[in-house]
Formats: sequence, C-alpha cells, structure tokens
Amino acid sequence: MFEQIVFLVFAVFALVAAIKVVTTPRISHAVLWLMSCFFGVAVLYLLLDSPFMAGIQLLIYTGGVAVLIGVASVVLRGAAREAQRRVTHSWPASIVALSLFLLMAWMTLELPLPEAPQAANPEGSLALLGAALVDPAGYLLPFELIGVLLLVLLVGALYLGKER
Amino acid sequence: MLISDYLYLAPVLSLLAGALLILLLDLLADREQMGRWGWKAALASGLLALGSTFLLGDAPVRVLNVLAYDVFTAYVWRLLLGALVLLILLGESYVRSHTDEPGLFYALLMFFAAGALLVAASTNTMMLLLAVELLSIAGTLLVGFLHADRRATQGAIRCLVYGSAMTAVMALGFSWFYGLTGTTDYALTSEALSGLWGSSPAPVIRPIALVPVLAFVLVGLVVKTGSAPFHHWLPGASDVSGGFVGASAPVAASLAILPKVAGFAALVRLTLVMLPEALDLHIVWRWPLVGILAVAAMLWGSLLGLRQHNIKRLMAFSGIAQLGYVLIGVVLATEAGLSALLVALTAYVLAEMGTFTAIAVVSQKMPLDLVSDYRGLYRRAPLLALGLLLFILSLFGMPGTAGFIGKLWLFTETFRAGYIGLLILAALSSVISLGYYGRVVRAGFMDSDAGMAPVPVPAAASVVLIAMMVGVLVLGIFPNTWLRWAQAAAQVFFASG
Amino acid sequence: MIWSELLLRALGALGMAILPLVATPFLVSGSRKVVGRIQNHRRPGGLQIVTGPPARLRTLAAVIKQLSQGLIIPHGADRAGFVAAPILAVALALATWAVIPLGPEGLQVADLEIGVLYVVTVSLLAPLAVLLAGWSSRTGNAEDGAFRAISHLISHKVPLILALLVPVMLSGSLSLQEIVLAQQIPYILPVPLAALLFLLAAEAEVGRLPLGGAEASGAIATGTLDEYSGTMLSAFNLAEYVNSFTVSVLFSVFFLGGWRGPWLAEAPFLGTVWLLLKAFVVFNLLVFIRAALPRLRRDQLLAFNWTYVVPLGMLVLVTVALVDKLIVTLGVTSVGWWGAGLLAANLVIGLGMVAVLVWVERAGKVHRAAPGMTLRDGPRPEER
Amino acid sequence: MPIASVPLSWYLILGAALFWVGLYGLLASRALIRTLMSIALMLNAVVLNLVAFARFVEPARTAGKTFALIVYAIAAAQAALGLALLIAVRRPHSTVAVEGTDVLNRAPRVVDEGKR
Repeated sequence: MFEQIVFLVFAVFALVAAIKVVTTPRISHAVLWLMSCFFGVAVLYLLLDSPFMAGIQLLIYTGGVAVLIGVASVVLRGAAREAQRRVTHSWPASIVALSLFLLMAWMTLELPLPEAPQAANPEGSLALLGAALVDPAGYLLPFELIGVLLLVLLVGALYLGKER
Repeated sequence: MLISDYLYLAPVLSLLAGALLILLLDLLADREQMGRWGWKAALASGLLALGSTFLLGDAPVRVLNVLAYDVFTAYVWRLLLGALVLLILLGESYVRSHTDEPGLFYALLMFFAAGALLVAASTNTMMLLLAVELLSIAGTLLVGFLHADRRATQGAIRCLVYGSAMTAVMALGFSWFYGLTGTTDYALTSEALSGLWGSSPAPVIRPIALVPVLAFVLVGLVVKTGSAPFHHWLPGASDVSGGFVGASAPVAASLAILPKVAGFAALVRLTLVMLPEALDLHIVWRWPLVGILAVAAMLWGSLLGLRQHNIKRLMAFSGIAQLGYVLIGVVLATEAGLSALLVALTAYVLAEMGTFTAIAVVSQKMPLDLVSDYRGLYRRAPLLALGLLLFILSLFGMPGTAGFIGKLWLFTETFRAGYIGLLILAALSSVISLGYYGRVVRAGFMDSDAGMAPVPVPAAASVVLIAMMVGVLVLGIFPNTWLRWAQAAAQVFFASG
Repeated sequence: MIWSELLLRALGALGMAILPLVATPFLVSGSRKVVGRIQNHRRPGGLQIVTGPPARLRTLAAVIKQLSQGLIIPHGADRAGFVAAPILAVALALATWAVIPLGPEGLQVADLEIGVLYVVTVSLLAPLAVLLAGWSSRTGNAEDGAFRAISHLISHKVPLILALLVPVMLSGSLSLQEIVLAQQIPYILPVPLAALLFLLAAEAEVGRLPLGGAEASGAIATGTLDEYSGTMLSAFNLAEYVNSFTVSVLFSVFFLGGWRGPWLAEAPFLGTVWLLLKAFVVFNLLVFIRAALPRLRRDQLLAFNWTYVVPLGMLVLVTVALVDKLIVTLGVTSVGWWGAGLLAANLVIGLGMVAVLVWVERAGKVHRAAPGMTLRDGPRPEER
Repeated sequence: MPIASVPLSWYLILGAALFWVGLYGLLASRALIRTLMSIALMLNAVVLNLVAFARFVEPARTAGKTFALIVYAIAAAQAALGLALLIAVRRPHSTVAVEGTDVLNRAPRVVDEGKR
C-alpha cells in the first residue's frame, strides 16, 4: 500500500513534468521540468530495488544530459528564444501519440506479465553486474563498443564545434 | 577462448586500428601530408580487413557471446568490406579537394564500416542496438562533414533527429522482447518465446498483442538503416532525410550501401534466429509486416522516382525500390529465398557503387546533379556513359547482368511460394521504373550535348567504374560460383533443421 | 518498518547536516587568519575596530548579520528559480555528508552500496545550482558567469572522478565504509599521484583561489551571483565553504584512511575525532595553497587541465590497475610490498610527468599570457 | 510487506505514457533543443521499462541492467551530438569580431549575435 502511494505520487510527478517539458513555452523551464521528470523516475528505480540504476539515472540524465542541454541553452540564447516562439500545440501529433499510447496500454494488459517480482536484490549484485560487463561470456563486447561509440562522438563533436 | 574470439573480430579490429592510426597521424601530420597518406592508410586497413575474412574458415563460431561468425557473416562482411575499399578509392579525389580534414573523414568512414560489420553479425538485441547507433552516429557525422556547406549540417541534424527517434522506437521494441523472455540473446529469446507459446494447449499469448512490438522493431531497424521508404516521407523531408541531397557524393554512396547491406543482414538474423519459426509470430512478422514494407518500398520508390529531376534523388528512390525487391527475400524466409536475397543484394551493391561513381565524377563538374546535366554524356565521357547504361540495365534486370540473376531468382521463388500478389506488384514496380531509368539513358545517349563541356574522369574513378562493369557482366554471365556461395551462406540458418 | 530506527536515522541525518553548518563559521574565520598571516595583512579588511568585544565573537556577529538581512529578488528575475538556486546549493553541499562514515560502524547516516556513485552524482549536480542562479537572474553578467563557472566545474570533474576511481579499484567497493575498512595503509602512501590529482581537482572544484576563477569577480562583476545579496548570497557563500570542508573530509576518507587511528578498540568514538582532525589538516593545506599562490588565468587553467591533468589521471588509473593485478598475480601477500610496488609505479609516472613539463617549458611551448590579460584577471587582494 | 504491491503493468504503462509524450514533443516541436529533450524522454521511458522488467523477469538482472546502461550511453551520445550540431548550425550566422584572447569566454558572445 505504502509503495503504491509512493509510486503514484512520483509517477504522476514524472508524467506531469514530462508533459510540461513538451508544452511549456520557456526553454529554461523545459530543462528544469526535464530534470524533475528524470528525478521522479529515479525515485521509482529505488522502488524497483535498483539504487544503482537510480544513481546512474541522476548521474547521467540529470547531471549529464540535462545539464548539458541547459548549458547549451545558455550558450545559444538566440536558439532558446527561437524555441520559445516555436512551441505550438499540434493536434495531429497529439492524436498520434495518444493512439499509440492506448495501443501500448492495451498491449500491456493483454500480455501475460509476471505477477510477483524476483527475489530482492542479493548482496553483491553490483559486483555481479560489473563482472558481467567484463566477462567474455557476458557483455564484454557491448561494453567495449560503448567506448568506441563515445570516442567517435568526441572526435566528431569536436570537429563540428570547431571554429573556422 | 578469448584470444580466438578476438581473432574472429580481426576485420572489425583492423578497421578500428586503422581509424585510430589515422587519428594519431592526424595529430602529427599537416593537411598536405594527410591528403597524401590518409587514404592510403584507410585503404590498407580496409584491405587488411577484407583479407582477414578469408583466413577465418567456414565453421560457425559464436564470438564473445554476442556475435555470430559463419558463412553468412563472411559473405556479408566481404560485400561490405569490398564496398568500403572501393568507396575509399572513389572518395579520394573528392575528399582531397573538398575538406580540410581528410584524416578525420577516413577515420569516421572506418568507424562507420566497423559499425556496419558489427550490425551484420550481432546475435544479441543490445549489441544490435549499440552497433546500429555506432553506424548512425558515424553516418551523421559523415553527412555533416563538409562544414562550409550549410546543407550538410542541416542534413546531419535531420539524420540525427530521425535516427534518434528510431533508436528509441527500436529500443522500446527490444525492451519488450527482453521483458517477455528475460534475455537479449536471439536464440534464447526464440526458445523462451516457444516456451510461452507452445507448451500449453492454448497459446499464452495471442500473436496480435505482440504486433506493436514487432512493428516497432521492424520500423526502427529498417528506417535506421535506411532500407525502407520511411526515411523519405517523414515530416519536413522534402529533402531526403538520409542526407543524400545534403551529402557529398562519396558520403551518399556510403550511406546508400553500407548501412543497408548491414541492416538486411540484421533483419535476416532477426527473422530466422530470434523469431521461432513454428509460431504465428514468425508468420505475422513476415507477412503482413515485412511484406507491407516491401510493397510500400517498391511502389513508393518507383512512383516517386518518376518525378525526380535531381539524379542523386532519382537514384535514391530507385535504390528504395530495389531494396523493396530484396525485402521479398525476407518475406519468403526459405533457403532459396535467402540465397536469392543475397544475390540480389550483391547485384544492388555493384550497380549502386558504379552509379554513384559516375554521379560523383559528373558532380565535380556540375554540382547541381540534374538529369539534364547528363545530356550527350556518351560523347563527353564515353566510359561514364557506358558504365551508367550498364548499371541501369542491371538495376532494371536485363539478362546478362548481375541484376537479372538476382531478380529472376527472387521472382521465381516468390512464385513458387505462392505470393502471386506480391509478384505482380513487384513486376509492376519494375515496369514503372523503366520510366525514370529510360530518362537517364535517353539523356545520356540520345539528347544532343550542345553547349556541354566534356567531363574528365579521374584515374581512381575509372578503376572503380571498370571494376564494377566487369563485376556486373561476369556475375551476370558466369554466375555459378557466386550462386553456390550464396547458397552456402543461406544454408547456415537451415542446416540444423 | 521499525519506527525507532527511522527516527534514529532522521536524527543522525539532522546531526550530520548541522555538523558542517556549525563548523563553517569557524573555518571561515580560521582560514582568514591563516591567509592574513601568509599574505602579511595582519588585519583583514583594513582598519578595524580594535576595541570592543573579543574578536572571536565577531564571527558570530557576522553570522547573525548575514542571516538577518532580507530577501531581495530583483525585478525581472525568474522568482522561483532565483529563490530555489541558493536552497539547492546548500542542500547539495550538505547531501554528501549522508554517506561519510564517522566511525567503525553505525556512525553513518547511510552506508550505501553505491556510496562513491552518490558522491559523484551529488557533485555533478552542483552545476545545476549555478545554472539555475545564472538563468533566473536574467542578466548578461549572470548568464556569462554561469557559463564560465559550469565549463570550469565540469572540466575539473573529470580528473576528480578519475582520481576517485583509484581507491574504488583498490578496495573493490563503492561503499565509503568499505573503502575505509580496506585501507590497511592509507591510500596516499601507495598512490600519492591519485591523491594529488584529487587534491588539485578538488581545489579547483570548490573554486578557491589559485585554481579558482570560475566566477572571476574581477572580470565580470560577481559572475553568477551578480544579482544576489543578503541572506541568499550568504547561502551561496555557506555552500562554498561547506563544499571545501566536504572535499577535505572526502580526501581523508579516500586517501588518509578515514576514521582509522590508534586506540579505536578502547574508544570507538575516537574515529570521528581522527577523521575531523585529518579533514582539518587537509582544509588548512588547501588554505595554505590558495594563500601562497596567485590565481592562474582561466583559459590557461582549463588548457592545463585537459592537456596534462586528465591524461595523467587516465595514465595513473591504468597503471595502478595493471601494477595491482601484477602484484597479486606474483603472489605477493604483504601489504608493505604491495604498497611499495604501487608507490614505485606512481613515482615513475610522476617523474615522467615532471620531465614532460620541463621539456615543454624548455621547448617554449607554454601558452604565454597575452598582454593585458593577467592584470585584469589577476588575483584578488583578499579572499571573499 | 506484501510482495508486488506495485504491479509490473503500472510501470509499463507509465513507461508507455512517457514514451509517447516524448514522441508528441518530437512531432510538435521544431526547435532542436526541445527535440533533443523529447528524445531524452523517450529513451528514459525505455530505461524505465528495462529496469522494471529486470526486477520482475530476470533473477540476476545483469542483462536488463547492461541493456539499460547501453541505452544511457546512447542517450548521452545523442544529446552531445545534437548540441554539437546546434552549435555548428548557429555559427555561420554570426559575424563577430571578438576582443580578447580568452577562447572560452567567446562562445556566449559569438552566439549572442546569432539571434538576429
């Protein structure tokens, strides 16, 4: 019961924040709402017994992505003002989004989902995850590939952002 | 075990090593030197990668738990790497004259190709997602590479926005597969799905409920790798969102070839390894989902191709129609259908490679890329005109060319499998395509060249052109070895039963 | 849920939040005295009243004065953001204290399995408060200041995190308590380079003098805090001081063995004393550094950070990993030899780095100051 | 404490809602910054799905968490690339002579001119 209340509070919070992100006219407010939405979802991760994911969520999304977007909107004040002007409500878009949401909701209720969660997080699950990331029989290659992806990005972004 | 796994990654690793080497050289050398050495380093690593695929043997191997190396992978990798080598040759003069960072361009191209190789071989949804993302980020950067050109940056932005949205959609689909099965491995997913389905008398899942998930995965993958019509009609994309118009010719050729081949390989693996064949799921996936996509691609590509005056866009639409035919191979999902798919795909790569070479050469002289720029080409540049004719004939499917073999086999198999409607639509689209192919040929061979200057053909471009022409003809006339090889590649998925 | 335990936790959290708040005014006045001595201004602030109540009480008076000033929100500012920013700054400054272990067991608000991740996250959120302040002020100076401050903060996060990873790797845990427990010898002995990097990055991070200049009050008014005054300004200042005390505590936890010390078996509470003592020493060290050195120019600082400090951090991380693994593989079990091996590796890298710097200096590749720059952006006469 | 007091479907429906709100933002907004935020929302919803699924279907939870980490990496990469492109596309507008030599100082002012 307690958990359900917590879930509902933060789910509604995250959802309202998400809707604000796409509707609020001022771009700086949109960034703040985005951070709030990420924060709300991070709380749900705690509820899902994944403090690690909650930490990562705050680290990467709130601390990384959202701050990055915020900095960019400070840097590009002109662009931010433009964005302000261009927020429009679009009926076709909302109809598409709503119908797809209803489809997904129907699908969620239709499919046989497990009723009970797995056992609570065992001690040392973090070590298990770490081991899986460097295990040749686990996810070593994807983990390494993340590094390659970020390298490409770094080099490319530097080139694009370079003054000439 | 670990070392031998990395041995099977040798082609990917040599591309990555090449890229890093070029980046390092870029730090030490100035622009002149990079212009001279960059493409040689890239070519060397491409050839090394291509060569290493011939040393790996034929036995199917599971590489680091997330990739599969087998004859199919080998076939696709060689196709990709062959195209890469030619792309480097083709881009050389263009890159040297159009950018101040040639080293970076080749490094990105190497990363791009490495991403394509990994997409083609992955057997794990998260690996596939990541590899596709590597491919698309490197691709986006390539599109935006020519900085002075605002169109290039705009094209890159469009690429990024649609690409990211499609990544999200695909990831959503994969997250559901993971949720239903608790694994991301294709084969294990297949087992788990069979378990959900088969054991009890009544299936636990109605297949209809999973259609959205299947559709997300399909649309995401196909749009992301650009092998379907969507990347043309997404909002605001009167320009081609894949960046064809914004992109320079070598980049456009890379985008037209590498991700699509890789995407097809991934699609085939998804179809035949991840979705258990006995279940309705497999059937829903092939028809209607992939089937509708194939029909849409064929008709859309052909009909819109008719209206184009820009040759790059015309070829882009024609490419879409071509890939619509190739998608039929996925709909069939039989051993013969799959071999036919590989053959048609190879023919597509050859013809497309050649056409883009010709376009790149003309584009150096006349950057507007209008069909009317090709008036009287056979007098201004006979080699170009001949090549263009041959490639267009192959794309259309004239007997004696590689394209004919692929199309014939595909259509025969379609007939044999009983998809008569599909066959009729494919034939119809083929006929429509005559309209725009004819226009290019008429411009090149019949219209007068009054007031048009001759077009000089650089040495590298003529090498690529001649190689492609020989390829198209040889494979069209003596296709036996090639066909046997394609069959061997297709057998991988059917050998065990 | 056991309510008494919850209550206890809440009390503990409150205590942990109050501890740095109480310590701060004394640290402020203490550091001012130290700076005054070093820089030879006996009476900071020029002519002061020498009569009246004892000087020590002046700190208290200053606190009361700061707190009693009103809230002034400039016209045109984004009200919610403007008020939220200082609150966020203080909250973030205090949040780190939740995971700092004050003693062998129990003396910690929460022993998170992901403690280090938590610390990093909280410190990565710090730019948020700056961003909010800059934005909501809606003036050019504040926005420019926010941009400068954030680029500065983010740049120095990188070596900070790289340095943090070294103790994490050596102890094999992200929990701060585990890291303390794993330090049979304080990590500063086997990996002095990582400690040095942490100290450098932390010093730059809290924006204090030699490596400060994130706000560059000389160049763009007060930067981000241009529009702030009274209580809200002092909230920011408070957060800044708490932060610099926090990094001292973190340094003690990660590299000086935390609460470890003699006579712990007889009196466990001594752990807290040891930790605070170590933190106090580190804090004073930071004050010495900033008092003794002039401020570096901002672009030089960032260039130095990216060209030397970050690569050095990566090199240290990789080398420590390899050497650690090598020593374990060789079958060495004695902590002394393990430490000596790592220390030797660190010294080699450190000397190499010095050699590189000397070579660069000789080769004349140093980024020389442009005329006119140093003066404008030069050191402040006294600390704020 | 009762087990599974929050059913899996609640998380999934929330995930779907966040995802399609993101899609709405993507379709409705023509400004790149907001588009990037919408994409971040969509990927965030995917991660929520993954973490929720991991809690309910996979005992070890390594595959789900690894997948989630990969999605995070992709999200970060896309945001960074988007911002680099934004800066690249803004720059040709601006024609500013910048005083001083402080490179990092220059960025805000250069772009200021771009707002015309």
